[in-house]
Amino acid sequence: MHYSFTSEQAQFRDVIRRFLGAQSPTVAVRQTMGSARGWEPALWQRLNDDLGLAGIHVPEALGGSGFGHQELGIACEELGRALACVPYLSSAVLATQALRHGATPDEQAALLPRLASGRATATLAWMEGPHWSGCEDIALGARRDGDTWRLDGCKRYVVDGITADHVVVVARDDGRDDDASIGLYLVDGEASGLRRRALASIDETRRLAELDFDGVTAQRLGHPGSGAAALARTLDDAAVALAHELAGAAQALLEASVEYARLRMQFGRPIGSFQAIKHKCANLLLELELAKAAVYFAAAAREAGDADSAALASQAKAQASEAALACAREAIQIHGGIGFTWDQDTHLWFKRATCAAVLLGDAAWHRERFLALTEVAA
Amino acid sequence: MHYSFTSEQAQFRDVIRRFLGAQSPTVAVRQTMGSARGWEPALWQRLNDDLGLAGIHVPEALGGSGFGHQELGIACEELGRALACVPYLSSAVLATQALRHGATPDEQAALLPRLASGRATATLAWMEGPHWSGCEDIALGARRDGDTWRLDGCKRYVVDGITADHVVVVARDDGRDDDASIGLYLVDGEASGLRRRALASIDETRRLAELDFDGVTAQRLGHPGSGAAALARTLDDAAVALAHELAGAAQALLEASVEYARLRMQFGRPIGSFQAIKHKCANLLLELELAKAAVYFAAAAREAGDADSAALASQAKAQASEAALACAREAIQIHGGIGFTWDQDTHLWFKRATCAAVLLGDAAWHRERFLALTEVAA
Amino acid sequence: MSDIDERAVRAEVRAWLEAHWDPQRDLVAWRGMLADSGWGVPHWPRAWFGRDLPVALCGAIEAEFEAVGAVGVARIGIRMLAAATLLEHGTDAHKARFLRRILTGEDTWCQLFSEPGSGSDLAGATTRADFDGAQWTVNGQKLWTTSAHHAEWGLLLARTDWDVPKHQGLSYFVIDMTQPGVTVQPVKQMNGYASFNQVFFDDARVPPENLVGAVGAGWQVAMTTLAHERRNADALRRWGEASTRAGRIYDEERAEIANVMAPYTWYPQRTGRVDLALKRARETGRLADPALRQELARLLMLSRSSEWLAQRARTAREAGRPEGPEGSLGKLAASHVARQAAAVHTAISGADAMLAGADGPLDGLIAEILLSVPATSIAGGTDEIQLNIIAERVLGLPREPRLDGGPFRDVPRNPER
Amino acid sequence: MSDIDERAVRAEVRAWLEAHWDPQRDLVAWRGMLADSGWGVPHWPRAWFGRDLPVALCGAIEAEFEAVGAVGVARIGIRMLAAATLLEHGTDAHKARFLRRILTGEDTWCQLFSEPGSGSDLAGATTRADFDGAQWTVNGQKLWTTSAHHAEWGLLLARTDWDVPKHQGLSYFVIDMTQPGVTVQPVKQMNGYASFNQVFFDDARVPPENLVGAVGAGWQVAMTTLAHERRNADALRRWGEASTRAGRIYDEERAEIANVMAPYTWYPQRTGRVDLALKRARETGRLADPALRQELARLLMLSRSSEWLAQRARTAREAGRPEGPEGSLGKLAASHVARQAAAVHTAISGADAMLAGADGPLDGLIAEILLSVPATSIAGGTDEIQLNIIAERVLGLPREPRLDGGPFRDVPRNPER
Repeated sequence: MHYSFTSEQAQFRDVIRRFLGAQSPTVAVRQTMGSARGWEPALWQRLNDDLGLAGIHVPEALGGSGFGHQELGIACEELGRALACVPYLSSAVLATQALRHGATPDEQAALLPRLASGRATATLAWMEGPHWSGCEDIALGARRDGDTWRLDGCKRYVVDGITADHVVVVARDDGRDDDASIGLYLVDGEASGLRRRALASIDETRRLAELDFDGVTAQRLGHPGSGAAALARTLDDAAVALAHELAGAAQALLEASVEYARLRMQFGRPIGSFQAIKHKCANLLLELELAKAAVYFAAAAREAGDADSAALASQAKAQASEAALACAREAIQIHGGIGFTWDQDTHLWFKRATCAAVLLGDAAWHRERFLALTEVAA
Repeated sequence: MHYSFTSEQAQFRDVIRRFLGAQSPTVAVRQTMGSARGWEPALWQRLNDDLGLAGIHVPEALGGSGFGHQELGIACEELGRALACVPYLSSAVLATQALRHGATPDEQAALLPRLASGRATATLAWMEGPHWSGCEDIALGARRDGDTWRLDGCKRYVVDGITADHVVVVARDDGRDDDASIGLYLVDGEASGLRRRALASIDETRRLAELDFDGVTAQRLGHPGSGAAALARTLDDAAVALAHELAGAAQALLEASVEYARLRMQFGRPIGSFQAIKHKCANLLLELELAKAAVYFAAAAREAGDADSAALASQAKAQASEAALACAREAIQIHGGIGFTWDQDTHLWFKRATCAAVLLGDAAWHRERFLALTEVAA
Repeated sequence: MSDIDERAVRAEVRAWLEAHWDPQRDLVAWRGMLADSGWGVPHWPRAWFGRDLPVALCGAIEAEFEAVGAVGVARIGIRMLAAATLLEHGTDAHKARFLRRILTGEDTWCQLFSEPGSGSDLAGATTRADFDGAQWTVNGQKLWTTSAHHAEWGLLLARTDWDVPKHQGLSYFVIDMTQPGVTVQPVKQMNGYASFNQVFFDDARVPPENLVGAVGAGWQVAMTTLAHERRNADALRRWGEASTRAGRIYDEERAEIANVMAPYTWYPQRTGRVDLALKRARETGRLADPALRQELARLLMLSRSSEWLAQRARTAREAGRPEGPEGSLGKLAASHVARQAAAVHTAISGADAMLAGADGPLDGLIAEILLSVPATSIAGGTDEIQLNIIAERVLGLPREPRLDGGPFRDVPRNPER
Repeated sequence: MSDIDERAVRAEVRAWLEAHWDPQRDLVAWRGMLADSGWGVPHWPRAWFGRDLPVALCGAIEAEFEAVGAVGVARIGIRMLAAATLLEHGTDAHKARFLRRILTGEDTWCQLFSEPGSGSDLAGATTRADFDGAQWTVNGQKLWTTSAHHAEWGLLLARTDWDVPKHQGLSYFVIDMTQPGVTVQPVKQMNGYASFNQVFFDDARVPPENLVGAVGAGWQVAMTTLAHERRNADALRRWGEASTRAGRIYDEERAEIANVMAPYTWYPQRTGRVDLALKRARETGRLADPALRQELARLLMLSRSSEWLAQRARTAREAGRPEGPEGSLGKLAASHVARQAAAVHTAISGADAMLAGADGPLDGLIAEILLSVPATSIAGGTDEIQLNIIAERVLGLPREPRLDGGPFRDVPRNPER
């Protein structure tokens, strides 16, 4: 298999990059990240009205543009590059993919068009503790109450959990402990019994929340027993999307560092003429290019439905997160003292890289998973 | 606790260094490593007659000089620096310490004086498979035969196993599988039923052997049930000794690299004036100095009989082996093409570092052991 | 020195303290007595508030102070660097005017060396001082100045000659920080704190008698300050620990320490808080993870080795042997420790590593650690500069060819802001 | 190009092969037919044994050869670099004299660029060629010359002017390797093999007509050779795989390949044999070790990513886009793969990693891997040189200031041996 981009895909990337360059420069990012909501509805709506971003990978019949994982990846990469504050990962990736993998056609038709158009946002609540090892971690319980269901328990690290109009919740049928008891449930963001509390994050450009469920009314999604598989596919999609974001962030960091090293003078010469800096940048480029190869390949594999696409998702997330952390650390180092000041932009990406590295599993976790999957396949 | 060297210790180091510089330059090392025996009896005898090296740490009553672990470490460091081909690790460290920890006073008095004077050599045979996890790996069996014992089984990776006059063998009483059944047994190198086969090693300066025991007559050493503890102490002593050797090898590699980088011209300047080379050397110095701190501290702790000296032994071995590998790899890199030619000396230390890194457990194994011991202590 | 010396000195200071020490005394008054007696800085010259005693005896004298709980002279902040520099390069007038008030804590000092355009390349400073025959006029901008916002005096490195090579065109001044031509602004860091200031000079004035050393000799004078900065780094940490005793003089000292140490708020995290790692790993159950165990072992080994290395350097220093550039090894090791500690704390915390403030692990301390790491390998001289120092001064590798050796006017440099 | 072109060309070559291919033919005779027909190197000019076809079509033509099992022209070793250089810079006389015998395999070539004193700094060569009006006399020493021991001709870079900057004082020659003034000695490597030679010139002779390009233009000519060396690295590996078919002509080709490839004996290990790692880990039971699993996963990810990166470069090349210095990324990645593979193989093998030859794991292959690793980051241009290339040509970072720009005579250099 190969990966490559068509000229249409390259053009799509250019359009997003130009749009975000104009609409979401870091001065705007700083403003939005300091706001109460944490993301900018006007920007979100233009991203969707003008570029159709939230539905880029959603079938046309469901209100989307009908493209695939590679276009989704391009969107994520550019959003990560610009650090745009919008509920893309939460709504367009996590919730949208959870619905596509786990909801019935009717349920999808009822909700996806509004998510694809950006008129509503949603998120996925799956984690409860700080380390995810699989469905066995799910304790939040669902109990039948006539025609509907009620949820009791707590979810944490819910991306954009405060602002989401809808929350897809991963819960367990009362009293059972196998994977077949895992289901997806749809909850209204304003439902009674749902207490949403903001969690302060190092990365102010992406908000997190803790959601407490106290007998919250929920709609059960999809067919019984399908929740665990739907969740697994969703998390792999999200890992690949987040890996794209990280690749975009790393690229932005490296470019800024190279630019700074070209201009900054010390000892009568640009610091970029010193091998210490040159070789640092070259090593970062290598690490980033290797990561990008894995990321693009993973997207192509998901699009093709390849058997090893789960292993590739883990590889992409592991490599992209380490490349982004390395670029972030060294970007500050190359900028020197100015690099750790608030007014210089580098720390914004540093914080994104720091948080995204552990969101959806850290590199060591993904390496172990990659090997377990590869081992079986080999 | 502190570590430091007295002026007597510093002088001792100088004497050995000057001696080996004169008596065991690499041209002599190359000659000896190509010889059938693999080590040089004349050099060995002078090391012992003139410097008392084999018995430096052996009590005077047993024919030694009565010094301790720090002096033993200095000797090992200088031997590693010079890559001298002598059976020091096998006879003066492994076998001597096994006897000191595991033999009765009478047994020690019978054998140690000859080992301490270098008139006889011995070795320790404990490993059977390539990965050591502890006494549970010992399968070689000892069975009582009247007043004596008979051994059946196979030992591998026996250092200087072909030439040793005596072999201290770690064996298990027939039919039992607890640590109390582990004992040390003394076997004559020429005993009937003992088949010794040389194993080709990457490091031609230290010979390895496989020993096959077919009903070999052996003398049981020490008190029943004390073998496992004696072996553990011996292996920790040996790990610290080998760590010293590796620190010495790393020091030799770094010094040679710096010297070469100072002289070698490319692009009209010494390559040592390029930051790529300067920073590489500086980073190696840091890694080596950190490792040396651990190594010296470990020796001082063993001398003092500190409770954490087993954890320190693992730390010393882990850090010294990684520092030596890094110095070896980068020494070749700094020397460029000439660095991987046979006629240039760097590969001799590279091969020593490669083999010593896995002898007595690799760095990952020692890290895990260090943490397990530290965890209990904390 | 022999044990007899130490015993005699200990007896003498003990007697003096018995006669004079009183925790109810006013802090400045007490320190004035200390300065005048020579027991506050016994290794200084007799002529200037000291007793000409060897540095190696200071520990014993400090121990006697601690035994009775006696407060010492003011030592934290930049003041001791100012004092050491003036002792070596200042005139008698300088010493008479400044030293006593340094020791009593009445004056606070700051160091004005770094600039936005010259960080690693300190000698490339472009803040200018021009002499009109009567006084010096200073214009320019300094950066990374700790404590400038409450300093009475600044140690200023400024360019006085643009037509000679850069190290030869600098002069060293004591500048009044309270004058109108000096503006101090805090610099907010990525972790939200402001440990440093930037200082703007707009026609600020320096009288001719405030020149330290000769015109053009500023670089040599600054070297003295920097050497003491490196030497004092350890001690500063110790001096910054306030006594917990009760009493008016202790309250005053605690207030002083709190004031001076405030900008260093993120400094405690600089080592990555290795001490917490094993405990956190056990408490979170992550100690069972074998991959994490490898990284944790690496961290603990690295951290211990660094301490032993530092200990060895300290022993050498205490034995009176020259310290040399081995300090760079320790600084570099600290960067590695901090980075590895951040990695380990992240792995222990999992998704909790994203959380800051009260929501974060240990009430936000882990987030602080993660955000403070990048500064470790920059502040006080970047890792790259340390590597150069080690390569050239420890290993003896050749210097890089210089491109900035000519008249400073012609040296390519950053545009003024 | 369109599919119709490819179909037509495929039909044409198929027809020609049908008419001429016969595995019982003599190898040289068959290759002579190939050269004369233009089907052996169809992308070469019509005037010189080619058919002026685009490179992109060569794959299709090769496929037709493979389909009937037809042997191609001689391609392995240095010969194709010689041919490419002569095609671009040689005179018609050079082409007429050398090209056909290159294709038939009658002549073997070697490359004489590197010297003991100039490895990374190729343009710092000090082997000299002096012209006496009638012929050139060559003195000096070359190193890292593969196949010099059985080469008829050498591509020689020698200094002809010592009074101009170093890149301008070099000239490029074809030298007869079989003359008395040329001595070839093998260089034994740390792994015991001798893949390279050193070549000594003692008043060796080169006739004036063997100069390639102008006097003083040797560096530009050498650049052509080196560009093709990088480009051919991939292909060389493919060409080095002998056919397994039976028949006289295949035997002859196998013998040729065995002869030329012998010096590359350690090359198969250069990638660290990642393919063996997972299998070995499983068979030894070491796959259960979680710390090892992390390292193994790193290795597999690194290796796969490198392949995908190389694939992308290859796709670009096949699409006719310029290759650029991205090859340096691949070379650098290969060093990382090799190093990580050595670490993983060591961890898998444990104490067995010490053993070599028949006693060692996989009959000594693991030992081979461990000993071959250091060469990966040196041979063909050190990692440091690759990092410079990437920094300057991909990222656009500024060059370092040059100290060797003046007349070569005055440039500091290594003492002659």
